[in-house]
Amino acid sequence: MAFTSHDIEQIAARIPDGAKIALPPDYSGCAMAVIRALIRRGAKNLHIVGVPSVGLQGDMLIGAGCVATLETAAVTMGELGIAPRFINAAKQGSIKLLDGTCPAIHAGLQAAEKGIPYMPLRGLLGSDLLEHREDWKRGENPFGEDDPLVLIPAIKPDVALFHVAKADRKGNAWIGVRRELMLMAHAAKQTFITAEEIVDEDLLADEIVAAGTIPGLYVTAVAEAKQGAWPVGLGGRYAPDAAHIAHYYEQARSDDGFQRYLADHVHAPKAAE
Amino acid sequence: MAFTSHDIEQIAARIPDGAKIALPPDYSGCAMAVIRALIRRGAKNLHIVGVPSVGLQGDMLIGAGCVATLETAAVTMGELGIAPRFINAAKQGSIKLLDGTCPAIHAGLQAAEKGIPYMPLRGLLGSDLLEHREDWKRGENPFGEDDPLVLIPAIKPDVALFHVAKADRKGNAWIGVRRELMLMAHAAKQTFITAEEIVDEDLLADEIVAAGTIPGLYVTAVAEAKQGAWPVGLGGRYAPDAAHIAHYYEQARSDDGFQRYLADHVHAPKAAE
Amino acid sequence: MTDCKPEELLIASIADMLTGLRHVAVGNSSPIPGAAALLTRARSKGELRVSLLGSRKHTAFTDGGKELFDCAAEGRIDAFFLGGGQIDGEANINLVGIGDYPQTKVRFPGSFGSAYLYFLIPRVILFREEHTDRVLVPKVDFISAPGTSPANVYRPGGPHALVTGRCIFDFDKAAKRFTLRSVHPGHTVQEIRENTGFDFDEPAKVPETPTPDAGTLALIRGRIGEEIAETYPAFAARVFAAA
Amino acid sequence: MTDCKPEELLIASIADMLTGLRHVAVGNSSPIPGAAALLTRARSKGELRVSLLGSRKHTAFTDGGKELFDCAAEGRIDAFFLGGGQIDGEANINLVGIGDYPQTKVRFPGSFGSAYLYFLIPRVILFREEHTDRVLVPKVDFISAPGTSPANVYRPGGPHALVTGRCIFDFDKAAKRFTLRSVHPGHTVQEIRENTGFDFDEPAKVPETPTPDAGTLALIRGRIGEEIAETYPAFAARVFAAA
Repeated sequence: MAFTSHDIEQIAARIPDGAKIALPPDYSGCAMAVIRALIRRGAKNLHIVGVPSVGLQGDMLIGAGCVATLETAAVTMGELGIAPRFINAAKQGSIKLLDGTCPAIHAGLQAAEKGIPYMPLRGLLGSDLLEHREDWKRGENPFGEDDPLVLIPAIKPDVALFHVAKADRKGNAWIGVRRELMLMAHAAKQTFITAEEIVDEDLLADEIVAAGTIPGLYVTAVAEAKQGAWPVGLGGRYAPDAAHIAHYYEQARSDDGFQRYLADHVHAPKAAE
Repeated sequence: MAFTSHDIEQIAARIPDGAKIALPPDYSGCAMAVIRALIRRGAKNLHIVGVPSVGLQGDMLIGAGCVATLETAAVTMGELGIAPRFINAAKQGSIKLLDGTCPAIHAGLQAAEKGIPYMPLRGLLGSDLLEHREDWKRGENPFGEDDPLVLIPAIKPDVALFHVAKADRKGNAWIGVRRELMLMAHAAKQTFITAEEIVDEDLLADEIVAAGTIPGLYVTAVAEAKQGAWPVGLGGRYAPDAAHIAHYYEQARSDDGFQRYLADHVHAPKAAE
Repeated sequence: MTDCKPEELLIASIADMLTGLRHVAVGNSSPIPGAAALLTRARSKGELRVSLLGSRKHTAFTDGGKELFDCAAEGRIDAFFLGGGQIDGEANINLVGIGDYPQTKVRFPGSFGSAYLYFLIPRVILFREEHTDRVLVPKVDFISAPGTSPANVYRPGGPHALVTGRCIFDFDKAAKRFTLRSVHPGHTVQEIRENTGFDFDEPAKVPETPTPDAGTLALIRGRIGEEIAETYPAFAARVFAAA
Repeated sequence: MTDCKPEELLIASIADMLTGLRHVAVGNSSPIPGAAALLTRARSKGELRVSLLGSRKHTAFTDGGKELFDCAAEGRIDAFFLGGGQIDGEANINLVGIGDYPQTKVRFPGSFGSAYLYFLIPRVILFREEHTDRVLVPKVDFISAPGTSPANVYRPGGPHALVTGRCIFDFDKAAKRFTLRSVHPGHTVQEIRENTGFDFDEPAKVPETPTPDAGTLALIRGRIGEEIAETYPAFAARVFAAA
C-alpha cells in the first residue's frame, strides 16, 4: 500500500520472473523504458496479458525470450503488419498461446476488480477460441431457459505496467479517458507506472483532474520517464516514432536483425532513456 | 439516440407511469426539479431503484403516491433520521419493498451495462435479504469446489434520472468522479438529465474534461435547471438547504403536514424552479 | 482523566484497534469512527490510508459508488465500521426493522453495504453508542448481515469487536460469542449485564477501558478535531468547541 | 464513371448499407469503412452517430477499452465491420492462422473483438479488399467467430454482407449462404467464381455495383477526405491527394 518512487531499473527489478503482467496496447500508454529494462535484466517466463491486445512491448519481450505465455486478443504492429517475433514464436511453438477476445479480457479483469471468480459473457459460442481455452467454461443462464453462456474466470495479474502523462508524489496517476489502465490497476496485485512528469500538486485535489486519475491507493511505485513511451508514442503528448518502428519491424524479421536491434537500442548504455 | 433539449415538465411527461427509474442518493446529483414535476403530473406505479440508496427524492415520491415498488439498499435523510414517508409506507405495507445492498445494486447495473443476464457476487449468504429476494439466486463457483455464490440478475432501468453541473448541446454531461451516474446511463434504456448550465463548448473536446463526461450517446434529453438539485445540494457547487430539509422532515412526519408541504413547495406555481 | 469526554474515550479506544493497518474505510454518518481513523493516521506517520466516505478531502475514490465495494473485495481495505438497529450475541446485525418483514413495526433505513462488507473486510468493528437491551438483543428480527458463516462460505472478513457507550467486547468467531474486554470509566459489569440482551463471556477480572493520555487528547482536540470538522461540522462543534 | 477510384466505389457502396442507422462503429485500421461511415453521417444531417476507433475527434467513448463491447451488448451499435485472414461460405471468419492451431503455418494478429461483436451487432459488414481463393475459402482453418449460431444462442447480430474488391455478397442466415448482389465495374461473374473458394448463389442477372454520382464523389473527395485524414493520413494522401 505504501507508495514508493523508483527509477526504471528498480521497477524492472521488482517485476519477478514468472509474473503475470498486464500490458496495454500501443495506443494506450506503454512503459517502453521498463520493457527495455526487463530485457536488460533478462526477465524470464513472463505471462503477458494484453489488455486487450499488445504491440511492440509484446513482440520485443517475446523476441528477447522473456515470455512463457501470451494471453491476448491480438498482437499487432498496426499498419506495418503482424508482429515479427510473435509470428516466429507462434510458428515455432516456443510460447504458450492463450488466444482470447477483447471483451473476455476486459471481463476477466473486471471479475478480478470485483473479487468474483468469474464473469458470464455473451458471444463466443461456436468459436474455436472457446474450444482451445481450457480455462473458460460453458454455463447456462440461471434466469433463462436453454440459454447458454460462456464463463470467463477472473484475470488477476501479478503486475500491471503502463505509462502515463502525469503522476504526483502520492502515486496518483492521470490517465484521462484511458480507463482500461484503471481497470488494470484495480485488478492487479501490484501496479508499476512510469510518468512523463511527476508533479508536486495533488492530482486528486482538483475535481476535474481527479475524474481521470487512478488513486495512489492502487499504485505500488512510480518512476519518472521522459519520453517513456518511445517509440510507440503517448496519446495527446507525442506521436509514435514511425521511422524507428519501421526500423524495428525490418530488423525483427530475422533472428540476427532482432539481436542487432537489442544491441543497438536496448543493451546499449542508456540508449533511449 | 437523437438527443433533444427539453424543459423540466417535458422530461416529467416522458417518464411514463410504471417506469423502472434509477435515482442517485442525495449526495450524488438529484434532479429534484423533475421529481417535483413528476409529482405535479401525478406519476403512478413507479419502480424506484436507489443507486444504491435514495433520500429525499424517494421519500417525496412515496409520500405523493407515485411509487409501487422500492428497490434500494437504504432510504436515508442523513443525520436527520429515517425518511418519514418511507417509514409510513413500510409500516402500512403500501409499497412493495425490494430491500437490497449497495454492491448488489451496482452489480445488477453492471450486468445490464455488459448485456449479461446476471453477475455473481460474494457476501450475502446467510442474510435475510437473500431469503426475501425471490429475484436473486444461489449458485456455485464453477471454478471452485463447494464454493457458494449469489447470482444477481441484471437491473435494466427504463429511465435513469439525475442532475449534473454541466452539459453541452450534444447531450454530453460532466459528472466528475460520480461514475455511478455513468453506470446508470449505460444500464438504462433512456437517460434524462438536468444540468445547472448547458454550455456551448463540446465537453468531449478537452481531454481533461472528457475523462469525467458521459457521452451524449447515452443521453435521451437534457433540460437546464438552475439550482436543479435544490434542496439536497450539488457536490462542488452548492450545499444542501439544511433548513428547508429540516422543514420537510417535520412536515412529512404527518399525512397532513406532507400534503401542506406539497401544496407549498411542489404544486405552488413555479415554487422552486 | 475526568475531563476526557465519552466521545474522546471512544475515539482513542477505536484508534488503538487500527494501529498497524494499511487502509481503513469509514462509512457515512460515522463521526467517531472517522475521528478514530484520522487519529491512527496521524500517529502512523503516513503509513495508514483513510477513506472517509462523505469527505471531499479525506477520500480518494474516483470510480463511483462501486469502488468501495470492489476495493474491499480486492482485499485493499483492512478495517471498516458497521452499526445496527439491533445487534445480537452472535454478532448478527439488523439494519432493516423490528417485527415481521416486510411490514415491520419499526423500520430502519436499510442494509446499505453491510451484507457484503461484513464478509470481505478482515476487521469490522461494530459501533453503537446506545447500549441497551433494545439494541443488544438475544436474536435480531432480521439479519442484514450474519456475524459468522459456515466454513465453505468465502469470508475473509467479519466482526472484530463491538464498541458501545459503556464497554468494549471482543468477538470469538469459533465460539460465536462476545467476551467483555473492558468497561468504560464510570460504568460497571453489572450495569452492562442488565443492559445487554444477549449472554456474553467475561474474564475473571474485567479491566477498565484506558483513557487517552495527554498527548493523544491534545491530538484529538487539535488536528483531529479540525480534520473531522470538514465532514462533520456539527459533531466537531459539539465535542471539541469547548475543549 | 471512369474516374471513380476503386476505394471510392467501395466507400460509396458501404455507405449505402448504413443509411437510416443511428450509430455505426468502425474498428482500427479500417480507412474505407471509416470513410463510408463518415459519408453516411454527412448525408444523414446529424442523425447518424459514428464512433471511429483510433480517432480523437470522431469517437466519443470515455469508459476505456470495454466501452465499445458494453455499448454493443446494450444494443446501442447498429453496424460494425469485420475482416478476416480467411472467410468461408458460411460467413465464418478466421483472424488467427492457417494450419493446425496453435502452431499454425501462417499466423494472423488474433481475433480482437470479433468473437463477441459478430454476435451482438445487428448489421456486421464483412470487408476484405483482397478477393482470392486464398482468403475466401470453403472452410476456415480456425473459427474466430462463427457466421451463424443455433437458435438457442443469444445472437441479435451477425453478417449482413461481404464487400470485396471485386463484388458485394449478401448473406442469408437461414440458408447459411452468400448470394452475389452486384459485381464492381470492370469485373465479371466468371472471374468471381474463379477467385472464390466457396460456392455461392447468384441471381439470373447479376447487376453491376452502381458507381457514386457526382455529388457523392465530390463529398467523398472533399469533406470525407479531410475527416478521414485525421485518423488515416497515409490513406487520405494516397486516395484523395490527386482528386
